[in-house]
Amino acid sequence: MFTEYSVLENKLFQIIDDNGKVVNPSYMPSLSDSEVLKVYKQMLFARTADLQTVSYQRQGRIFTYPPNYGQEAISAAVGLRIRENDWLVPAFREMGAMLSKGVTLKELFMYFMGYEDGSAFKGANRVLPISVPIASQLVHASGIGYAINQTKEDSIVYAFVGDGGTSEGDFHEAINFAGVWKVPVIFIIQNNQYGISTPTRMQTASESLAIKAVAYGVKGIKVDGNDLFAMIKAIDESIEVCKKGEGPVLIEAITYRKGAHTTSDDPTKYRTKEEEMKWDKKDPMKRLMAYLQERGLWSTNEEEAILPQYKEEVDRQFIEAENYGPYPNEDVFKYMYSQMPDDLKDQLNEYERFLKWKESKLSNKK
Amino acid sequence: MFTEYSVLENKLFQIIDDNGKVVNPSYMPSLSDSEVLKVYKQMLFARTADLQTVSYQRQGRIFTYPPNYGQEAISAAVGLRIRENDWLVPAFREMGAMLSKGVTLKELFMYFMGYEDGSAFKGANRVLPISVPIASQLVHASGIGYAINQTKEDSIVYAFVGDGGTSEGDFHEAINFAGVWKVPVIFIIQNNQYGISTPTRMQTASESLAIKAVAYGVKGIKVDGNDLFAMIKAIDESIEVCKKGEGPVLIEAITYRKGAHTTSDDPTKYRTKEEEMKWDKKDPMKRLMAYLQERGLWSTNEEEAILPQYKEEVDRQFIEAENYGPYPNEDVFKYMYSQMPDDLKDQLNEYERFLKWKESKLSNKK
Amino acid sequence: MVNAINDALDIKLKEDSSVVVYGEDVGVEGGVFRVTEGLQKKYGENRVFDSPLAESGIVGTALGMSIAGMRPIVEMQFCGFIYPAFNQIISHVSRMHNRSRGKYKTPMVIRMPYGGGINALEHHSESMESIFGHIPGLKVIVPSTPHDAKGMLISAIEGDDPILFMEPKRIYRAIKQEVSEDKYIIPLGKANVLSQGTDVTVVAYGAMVREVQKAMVLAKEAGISVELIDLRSIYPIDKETITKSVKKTGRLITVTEGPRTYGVGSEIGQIALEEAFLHLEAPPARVSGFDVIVPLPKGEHHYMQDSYKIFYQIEKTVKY
Amino acid sequence: MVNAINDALDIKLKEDSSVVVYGEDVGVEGGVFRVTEGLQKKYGENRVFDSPLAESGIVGTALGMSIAGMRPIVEMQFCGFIYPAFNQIISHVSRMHNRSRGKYKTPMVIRMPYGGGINALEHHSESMESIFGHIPGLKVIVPSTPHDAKGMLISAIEGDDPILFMEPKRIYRAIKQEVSEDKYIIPLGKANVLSQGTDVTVVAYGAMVREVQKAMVLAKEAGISVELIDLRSIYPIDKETITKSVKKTGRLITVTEGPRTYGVGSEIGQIALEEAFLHLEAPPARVSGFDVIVPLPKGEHHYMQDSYKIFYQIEKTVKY
Ligand SMILES: Cc1ncc(C[n+]2csc(CCOP(=O)(O)OP(=O)(O)O)c2C)c(N)n1
Ligand SMILES: Cc1ncc(C[n+]2csc(CCOP(=O)(O)OP(=O)(O)O)c2C)c(N)n1
Ligand SMILES: [Mg+2]
Ligand SMILES: [Mg+2]
Repeated sequence: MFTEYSVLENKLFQIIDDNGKVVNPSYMPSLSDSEVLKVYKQMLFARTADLQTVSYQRQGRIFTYPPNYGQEAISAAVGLRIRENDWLVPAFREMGAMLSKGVTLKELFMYFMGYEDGSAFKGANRVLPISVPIASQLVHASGIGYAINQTKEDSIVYAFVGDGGTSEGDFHEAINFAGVWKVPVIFIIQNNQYGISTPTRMQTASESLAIKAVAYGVKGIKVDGNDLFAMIKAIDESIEVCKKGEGPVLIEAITYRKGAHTTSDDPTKYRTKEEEMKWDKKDPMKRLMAYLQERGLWSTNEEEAILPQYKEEVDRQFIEAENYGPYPNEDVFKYMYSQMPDDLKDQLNEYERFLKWKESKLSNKK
Repeated sequence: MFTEYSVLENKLFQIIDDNGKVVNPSYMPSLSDSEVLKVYKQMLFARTADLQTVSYQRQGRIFTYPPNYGQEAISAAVGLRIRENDWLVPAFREMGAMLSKGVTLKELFMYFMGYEDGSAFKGANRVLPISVPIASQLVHASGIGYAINQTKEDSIVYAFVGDGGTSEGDFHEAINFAGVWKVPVIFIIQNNQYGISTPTRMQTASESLAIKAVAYGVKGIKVDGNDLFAMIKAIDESIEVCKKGEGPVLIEAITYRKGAHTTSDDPTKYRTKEEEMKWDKKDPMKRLMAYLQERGLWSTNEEEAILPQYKEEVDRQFIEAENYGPYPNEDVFKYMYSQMPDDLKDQLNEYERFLKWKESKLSNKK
Repeated sequence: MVNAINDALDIKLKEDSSVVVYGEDVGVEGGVFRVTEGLQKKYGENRVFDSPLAESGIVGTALGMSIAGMRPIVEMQFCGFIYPAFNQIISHVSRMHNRSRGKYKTPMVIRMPYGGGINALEHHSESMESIFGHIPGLKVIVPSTPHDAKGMLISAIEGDDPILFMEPKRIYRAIKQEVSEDKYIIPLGKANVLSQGTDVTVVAYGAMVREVQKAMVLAKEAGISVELIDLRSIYPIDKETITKSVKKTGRLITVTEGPRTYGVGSEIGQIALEEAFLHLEAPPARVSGFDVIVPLPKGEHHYMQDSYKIFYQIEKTVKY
Repeated sequence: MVNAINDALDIKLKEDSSVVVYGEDVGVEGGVFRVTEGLQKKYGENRVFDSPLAESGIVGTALGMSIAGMRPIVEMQFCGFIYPAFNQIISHVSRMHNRSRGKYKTPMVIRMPYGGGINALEHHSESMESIFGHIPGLKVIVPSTPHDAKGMLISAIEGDDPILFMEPKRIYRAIKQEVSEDKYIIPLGKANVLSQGTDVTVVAYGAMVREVQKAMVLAKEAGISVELIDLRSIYPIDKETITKSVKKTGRLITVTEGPRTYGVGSEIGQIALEEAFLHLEAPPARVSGFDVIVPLPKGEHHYMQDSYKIFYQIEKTVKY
């Protein structure tokens, strides 16, 4: 795959076309029908949650949220392959992958509602919290990779970044370190065509983002990120590279952010209806649905039957998050260090004295 | 040249061989014999100054100094082509290029002795001061390039960095911006095989440093940096690219730091005699000397005759620098802002009161 | 305040062809807070433009432009994202003038929204101005009203020094104020005495000024007369105005959003000490953030300074 | 001090296989100050190694390693070169523990030589510790003797928090002191009262401690009794020790190398104010660098704190 789809030739690795037809059968990963269906359902669940979150936000029940809408195949492919012992280093638009790793929707909701507790990921192993400063998380992935090599564990790191993130110095340093150290990290660029309002062509003059792999002497591939099968295959081959100790791989997954950047963004300012329609045809779920329907594995009826359950489950977790309760005073201080320094104890005490005073003040007023 | 010596094929662009024989005549830049001789003499002067500076340092007459020994052809080629209106953005190992731009040896000596006044470059236009934080200066070059495009001036920026510097995030950001903006900047990597003790292969797993050009969609070339003619030709073609508005060029100049990293470094800790001998054969001045001798343009006798003058001139400027005199109190404060804030005036006054007190204290003691 | 800043940029873009405005999403989109809205249309893509997503690149190229004679104004999308550019700022922006012994003037403005109180995610609510105030060679400016924002920004653009212009995003649209359409200038480095008072001097800036004003209502009820100083400039500090006031009131409180230790409050307190020790009737006090990371929105109220926290300290200081 | 630090690294590398040491030129070369000399030979290239020249990469990968259970110790070649890593430090190193609500412990030590007085070029002489002290989530430590350096570094490596370990390079080899070959620990966060005195408390750390000791000779001649406190920890600050001393002497001077405004001195002064106001007989004073860029060697003597500058202030404070 890496040779045939050399980044130097800027070829796009694809397995199904926009109509869900298998056009590149020799690369089709071997998946049972039920596996494919399972992944489809995960994508459906993620999309349901995603759309619903946007509507919660419109209702003012959640703060900012970065929609995943249209990018589900990338997270789903990672979600399928990532194991308990593997690491996930997300940016902030990888809901599906995080759910597969054991993060709950409730936790994600809590995070976007403004509880740090939503980043504790109590039931999930080896997932880092969402990383806001663009591209900075990639360097952590390289460090985790070093630790894996050191302990000779069977483990792989999946690290995410956006197209905009490839402009940051940390993108360069992370992959360069990973290349020198030959660490088992799969770097995945979700090239959704924009960094907020800035189109990818204004980020870089390079032919593709995948070709940047050459600058680090690592393998790279440009994949149709809306093609679940191509994504899975690209990951499978990347895993092989990592396992052979040949070091990291850079995957550029071509996709499109169908929604807004975040819920406070208005994409009509910087992109056209035509463009959106063009990409709508490449929607990863539509394509997968066509594939499934063709094989009689799934139908609109079945989908309509299952959706209410999904919606309910999303709602249930959302409401749990909403009812999480107040934010204790001491939580502001408690996690700053492994043990609270005296000065922070003093600040907490002083704060509590203030709260008492305020309470008495306010009750006197009444 | 850029096609024939494609960075993807990792070919080295060379015009003369180690014995000064022209092996690639079709690329030979058109230079008159006297021009070549003039450049040789500049290199000789630079080398004389360089070696003498090391010995001043041994005598304790100057602080740290990063020798240029063995890398003279690169600076000389730039020095030949750079015009009054062009910008020079140095790292710290480009003495020859700085001298060509009108910086004086005396100023450089002053700088390394510890006077900021040595960075004022009174008689030189458009040279930035030495930049110590590795690779950070490259970003300034891209910005200057933007200003050139904006004013449509006929000007080119020459920006330097070392092999080690290519690992820094700023290397990435600088060339990436330059590529997007299509600015007239020639980025020159002096790949002298080491960043202090760290060999280039530990900086990156990429095939070459020149190939990193691909990551930014800009032209690149790997040049024998100890081959004056190849360097000149590479620069000439790069100038053409810039003038056509096709944007920046990345030149990797392969060379060897024959001296220590700085005068406080001991290279025997990290490199072998054999390696040093191997590179000694590729010394840029030996090769050029052979070329000149072959043509009867220069001889050892002539060289011996001229060297004492050069040494004397170096000495003269060194002694002038040594006698530059005391560092006025107010110079500590004067240049911090375009106008001195009140608080700095107070600090200066307080300092002068202290000095008076100290003086009287010390004279009382006597 | 958003309009006032836009206005200042507009005036300088029109007046001076060496001015350019760039940063992440400032062009087509007009910035995530719409501060640069409409400017690209008016002045074209060479003067107002989107840059690649790389702060070190943005700030470093701006320095290069300024060396080459331009007056760049760059935006950091949020103050929390200025740190990739930190090396450029501390190693070059603040130093090039001194390093070159004045040969290169480096006029440039780094604008950025800062501060909390907008229910934002991590890295969107910090106030780390004291870090920048500690860097020799920088000027650090914070407006507290639309009027000030416009006049101070024009000053900043016209000055020959590199300037960090920190915009309290919490009050981007919160304060309604008529702002003159004409060009006017507010000199940098001068504090502004907003209300005269006799019992205690309160120093604040940015969004905290409004919180102090609210606290002053409570103080007034309690019969306490507050002198409010809008610091306006984090560096250089207008010692004279502070000292004069503290000598009069004998008491000082500094209200800031950032973490307490090594924050702005300790510097202002120290100035009062050095300049007015014998006039002090109570220890200069700080109302500030805790030494913690600003909590996410559900916990942010614990962290923020509001009128009650400020009044609590006013009472304590006056009763000392 | 160089040997003491090497010794601490040696002990921990031997004891704990999760410890690795890396950075620019720390392997084969043993670091530009030879602090890590011999360690690569002893522990191999997987445990002690040279990294690419990229500080953000170095610090960020160290954080990754610590998340994955290791205890990395990285070197910044000079404190002046830590800034490319600033975003990693302020956005992640100091935050990962809090962000993950304690799920990820992030034990890691960032070592670096800092401070002036060695006739070095630009960026090799700075003391910007207050910037790091202002970042919530970090601990910032400075030893002043070989003995302290060893015990504090071992503590730092064994602790579960990320730590900036700043080594005063001016006294790397200047202080001769017998250091025990055994492993011992000095708890972090406790200041050290080096000399008891009655007239004035002087707080210093790192290379400044020695300068104060020299000034104390002059003070003694003048009949002034100085209590000297080695702060040791820039954050957290040992308020108790400082307060106790200031209550006794009634006077305080802080001696630091960094720029004055928003420096360590103002925080220590503020602490004295808040905790011991009624005991103060003179305003807490600062002997510090000016608010300028450290001059190159020919001008550095103007900037540096020496025994005379310190004694000058001692006299002024005591006579106040
Ligand atoms: C260092 C940094 N700078 C700026 C921002 C503000 N910001 C948040 S998302 C974003 C665009 C990211 O684009 P991309 O990497 O393509 O990811 P996408 O949002 O498209 O998934 C920006 C500029 C940030 N979070 N971090
Ligand atoms: C940001 C930064 N980190 C570290 C250093 C310390 N340092 C000075 S020179 C050098 C090696 C530079 O290597 P290279 O880029 O190859 O240039 P060369 O010295 O070989 O010319 C290092 C690490 C520095 N000056 N700046
Ligand atoms: Mg994107
Ligand atoms: Mg080198």
